[in-house]
Amino acid sequence: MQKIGVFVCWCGSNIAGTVDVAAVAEAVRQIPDVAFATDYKYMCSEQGQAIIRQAVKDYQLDRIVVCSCSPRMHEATFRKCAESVGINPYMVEIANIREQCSWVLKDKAEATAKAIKLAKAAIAKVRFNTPLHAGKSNVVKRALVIGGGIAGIQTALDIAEAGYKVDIVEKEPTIGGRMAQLDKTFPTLDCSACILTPKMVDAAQHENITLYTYSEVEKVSGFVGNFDVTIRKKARSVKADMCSGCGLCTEKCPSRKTPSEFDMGLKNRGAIYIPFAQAIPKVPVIDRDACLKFKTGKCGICSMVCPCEAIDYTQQDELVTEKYGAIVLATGFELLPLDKFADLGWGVSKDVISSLQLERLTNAAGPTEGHLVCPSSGKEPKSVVIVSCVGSRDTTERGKTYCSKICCMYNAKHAMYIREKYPNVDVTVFYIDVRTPGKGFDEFQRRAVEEYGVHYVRGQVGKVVVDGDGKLTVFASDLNSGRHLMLFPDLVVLAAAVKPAPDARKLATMLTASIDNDDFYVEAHPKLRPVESPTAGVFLSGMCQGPKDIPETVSQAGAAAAKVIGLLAKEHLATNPCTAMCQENICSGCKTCAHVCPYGAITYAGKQIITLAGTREQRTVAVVNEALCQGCGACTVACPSTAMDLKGFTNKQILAEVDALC
Amino acid sequence: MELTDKELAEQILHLAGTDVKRCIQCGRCSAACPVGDKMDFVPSRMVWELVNGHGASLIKADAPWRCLSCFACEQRCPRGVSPAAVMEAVRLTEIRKQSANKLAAESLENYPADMPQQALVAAFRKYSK
Amino acid sequence: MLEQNNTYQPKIVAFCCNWCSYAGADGAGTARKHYPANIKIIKVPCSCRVNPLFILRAFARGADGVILCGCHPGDCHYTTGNYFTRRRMTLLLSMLDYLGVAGDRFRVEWVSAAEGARFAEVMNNFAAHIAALGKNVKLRDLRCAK
Amino acid sequence: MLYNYYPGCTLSTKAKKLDVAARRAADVLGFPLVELPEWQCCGAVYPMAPDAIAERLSAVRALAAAKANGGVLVTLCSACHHVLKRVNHDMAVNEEICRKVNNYLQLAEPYCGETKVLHYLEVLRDHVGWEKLAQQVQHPLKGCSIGAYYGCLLLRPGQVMAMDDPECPNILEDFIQALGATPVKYSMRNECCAGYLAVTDKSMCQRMVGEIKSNAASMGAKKLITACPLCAYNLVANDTANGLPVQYFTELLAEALGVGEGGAE
Repeated sequence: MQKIGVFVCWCGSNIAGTVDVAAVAEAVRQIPDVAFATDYKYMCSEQGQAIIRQAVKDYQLDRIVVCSCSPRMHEATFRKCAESVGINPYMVEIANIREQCSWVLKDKAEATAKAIKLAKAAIAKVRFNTPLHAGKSNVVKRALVIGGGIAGIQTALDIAEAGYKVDIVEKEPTIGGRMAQLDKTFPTLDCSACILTPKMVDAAQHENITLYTYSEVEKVSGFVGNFDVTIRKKARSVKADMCSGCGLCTEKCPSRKTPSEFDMGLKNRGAIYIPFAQAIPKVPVIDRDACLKFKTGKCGICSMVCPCEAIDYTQQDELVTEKYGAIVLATGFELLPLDKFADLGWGVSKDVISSLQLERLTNAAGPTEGHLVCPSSGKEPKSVVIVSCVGSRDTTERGKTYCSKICCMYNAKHAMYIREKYPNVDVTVFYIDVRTPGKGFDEFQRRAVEEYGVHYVRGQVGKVVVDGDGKLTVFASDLNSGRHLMLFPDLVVLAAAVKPAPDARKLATMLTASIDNDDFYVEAHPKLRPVESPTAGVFLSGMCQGPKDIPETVSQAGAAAAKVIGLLAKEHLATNPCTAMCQENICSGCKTCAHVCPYGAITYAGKQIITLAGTREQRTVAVVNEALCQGCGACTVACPSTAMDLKGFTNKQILAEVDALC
Repeated sequence: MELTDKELAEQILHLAGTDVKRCIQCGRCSAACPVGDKMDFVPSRMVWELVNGHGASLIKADAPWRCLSCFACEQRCPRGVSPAAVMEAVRLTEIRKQSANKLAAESLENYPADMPQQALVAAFRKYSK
Repeated sequence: MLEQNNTYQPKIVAFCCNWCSYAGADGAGTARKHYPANIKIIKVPCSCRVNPLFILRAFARGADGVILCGCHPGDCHYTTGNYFTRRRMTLLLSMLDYLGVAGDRFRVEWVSAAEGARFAEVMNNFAAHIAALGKNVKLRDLRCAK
Repeated sequence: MLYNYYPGCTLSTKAKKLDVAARRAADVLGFPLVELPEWQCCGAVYPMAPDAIAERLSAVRALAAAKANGGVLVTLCSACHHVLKRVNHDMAVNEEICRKVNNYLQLAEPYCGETKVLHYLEVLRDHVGWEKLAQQVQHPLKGCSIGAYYGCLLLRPGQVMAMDDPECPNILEDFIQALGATPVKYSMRNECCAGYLAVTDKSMCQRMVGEIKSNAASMGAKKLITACPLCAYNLVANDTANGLPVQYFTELLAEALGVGEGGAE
């Protein structure tokens, strides 16, 4: 006879507030084979686990059902607890009576009835549980970081420092990311390049770090500890090992019509270009869509002027395959395209610019060498309007529902840049709320108002009218006074919402990492596992997980690195024991299962079988490689003779649940 | 029977048919309103009064009679709220009352002959029963 | 057992894949999005683990509706699992009427881990749909009735 | 395809120019307009209140008539287009309004927003095509700098009207281009002309018209075109600024196609 113990958790009032937990325990106590049932305030706590351990000893339990929160939360906890008293961890089942019951229902009687049903289903399943033993797989001691901005660089440096090999894949010709474009950083107003470029150099020179710039991840297969990744190194048309980085080619290139991505279109670049002076690697790349040589066959000036003979028009993309134990996503962000905001003058006047464009305009290394000018006229502005929340907190089709988090601080920073250098320029910031949580942040914003004399107006801009002479008229509201304002600034800065980099979704599909409706990567747990993706072995760093500023990004990058190091430090990983298994006596060797297996985990072998009739027979049957099988169960349904079953989710177990629920 | 402030607000809310709770008081509607400077209650204030159940102050407001129903407020609202519908609801609450017309039929003669009837129909629809 | 009073409560079984839909259900819980108590979830590793026989068993045992939820096509944790599901269930759907179960008592939906609110919405829709269909009675062959 | 046509009351009287030119041009371009029999005034303003059922009836009658006759309804006046398009949208998405209206009208077949409401400009863009229109032009309006005045009702709310980007429309500019003239884009082209304030607040009308016209003139427009009789009226009658001439877009079209002369007055 089986001895099942049932433990009903109150989860404080989270469950007990809606479910009569004592009634659940009482109801299941009546079921045959249930040797013990009780309820307790916090089953996951040390005391709660002690109750389980004691009950196992007192009642010689061999199976455990915990009615509590989602198994995604505490299944591992209760399995460990069972193991500590000699019960195989896979003899534990969880009935999810919190997320699926108490949290979605209000009526106590209804919730209690549902909780009892769920408990009964878990009991029905656990009767058919069998002890399972995890296998082992090795761990490749190398990590891949996708994205070479501050998040990726920091993660890579931390992993490399711990002694593991790391590769950074960056799609742009240089590492550095968005931070390289910034002038200064809040709340200290220290120069962005001064703190970033040394890190870029460190990454480039670190013996454990390999940089793949101008490269993209093409294909990913495998699983935690054993990912196989194909990287496409796009043809630079320049031999990196021969180039000295002198930049002569970029100066002489006659094609000058392509807007510089790095300078946010405020300046044009050549077809052969190095994004910025401190680029790493400092090797130019030919933009083949813009290059005259590639378009018309005529030109070739860069090749003629190159003193190192590094130009190679015939270079091809190169595919590199490498094995990794862990993958970190650090794909960063971009600004929301503002095409739909013509009412704010975007696309209508050159003097309506985005925040990143302002960073370039104030940056000493930018297109104007740090002189703040109106792009239309090249003249210094006399007054500037900054508009917050453009596309943020916007539930319509033209915006993003979330708060972009960094804008309130950078708006204050931008206002300070301007007032610091040009005390005569008037700066007005329109805001909905000023959100400045963070160390020294609110003080920073107040300094903008109190010391720098920036006007902050609670209200928004409704329309920016552009006149024939380029004059801007801003219609705005001042909600505190109820006034309707008309301003005549020379420059309008739109603090556009941030959004994940456009290839985030493609990578999510490749890695089967979860992604939310806004294309931010989803973390395994919003509070307790913030730098891990639900997909084992995939970690998250920086803006690709959600809006965050540089200090937060750097700390998250470190956290992701710590998780990677923890993984790479392991010699072996316990594999999921819930793998497919073949009941050889009914397998006909038809090979249907092998065709549907996405992992190539099923092969065939001749074996001596004891048939259902009790005779011995030599037969070809399916053999599951448990190291490769990931336990999806596709084969179990494909098998025409139901010989394939999935451990932990056997046909019997699932049917028992169905029967218990219906 | 006189309606309380709250009941009045509920009635207006029902007529407006827009979810004013979504409003974050950003003020874009007020900024976008072409006649906002002539309103005693700017559009965002109208919405705010309704969110907080101040029906009586909405009825007293002059703003709905200035509103053009040009939908700039609704179009530019980042939250999908329609202040224009709130204006309309207040107008309707008034003009549906007995003899509360804001525009007398007799005044018709005073308008220029070339004024399109579209203007007159619209104005009478907005200002009278 | 007591006869169910006034409001008819259909019995619904939901199969949810571990990676997307089950997490979506957790999301619905975390966001306190209500859906009817009569929907009970069975966790499977992937929607492709669901044998059509499980669904038929549920109907045979008196379920009024069965819903199968997986990751959105292209987002399967096992890369291709939900493609198998899509094909298999299309086939099952075409046979349900023949097997004596009204075809629209079974539904396949894709719900991602991030779609807690959508999970509740999908469940509420399905529950309303099944409630409108009423109790599950075996379809009879109309030719025999004549 | 059969193009049912809803002229609306102003086009039958004070804005005949808008109507007559449109019909002539449509004949030339191969989409003759068939006027709906017994249409009624749309009410000029969209009834926003969800309980305003009676105010929606005349629009629904026109929509249902078009449904029975091919399912396409072409409009010209911005206000009519706004009312018909939005009421049609209500009938399609708002079950309660749809039910109440149908209960009241008791049509042979319930109407639930099936008719496709097209503005004349949409027919030009999507059915005729700018290129084909350009080929048909007899008298290209070369050297003419024309500002399109959209006003408010044609484009907003963008999600329902779904004609063009409500903040940066192009359809009239493309139209002007197709006729061989030079379109002039200006910021105020989608701001309200003051509409029915013409009846109650002339000074406000003058201010708003002034803002629009001076913005257009500053960008180099020598003429404005519009699709709305009320806009056309306000832009002329309440102009104290610059006397920029105003025409209906269909007048311009007929002129370019060579069917403009002798328009009924």
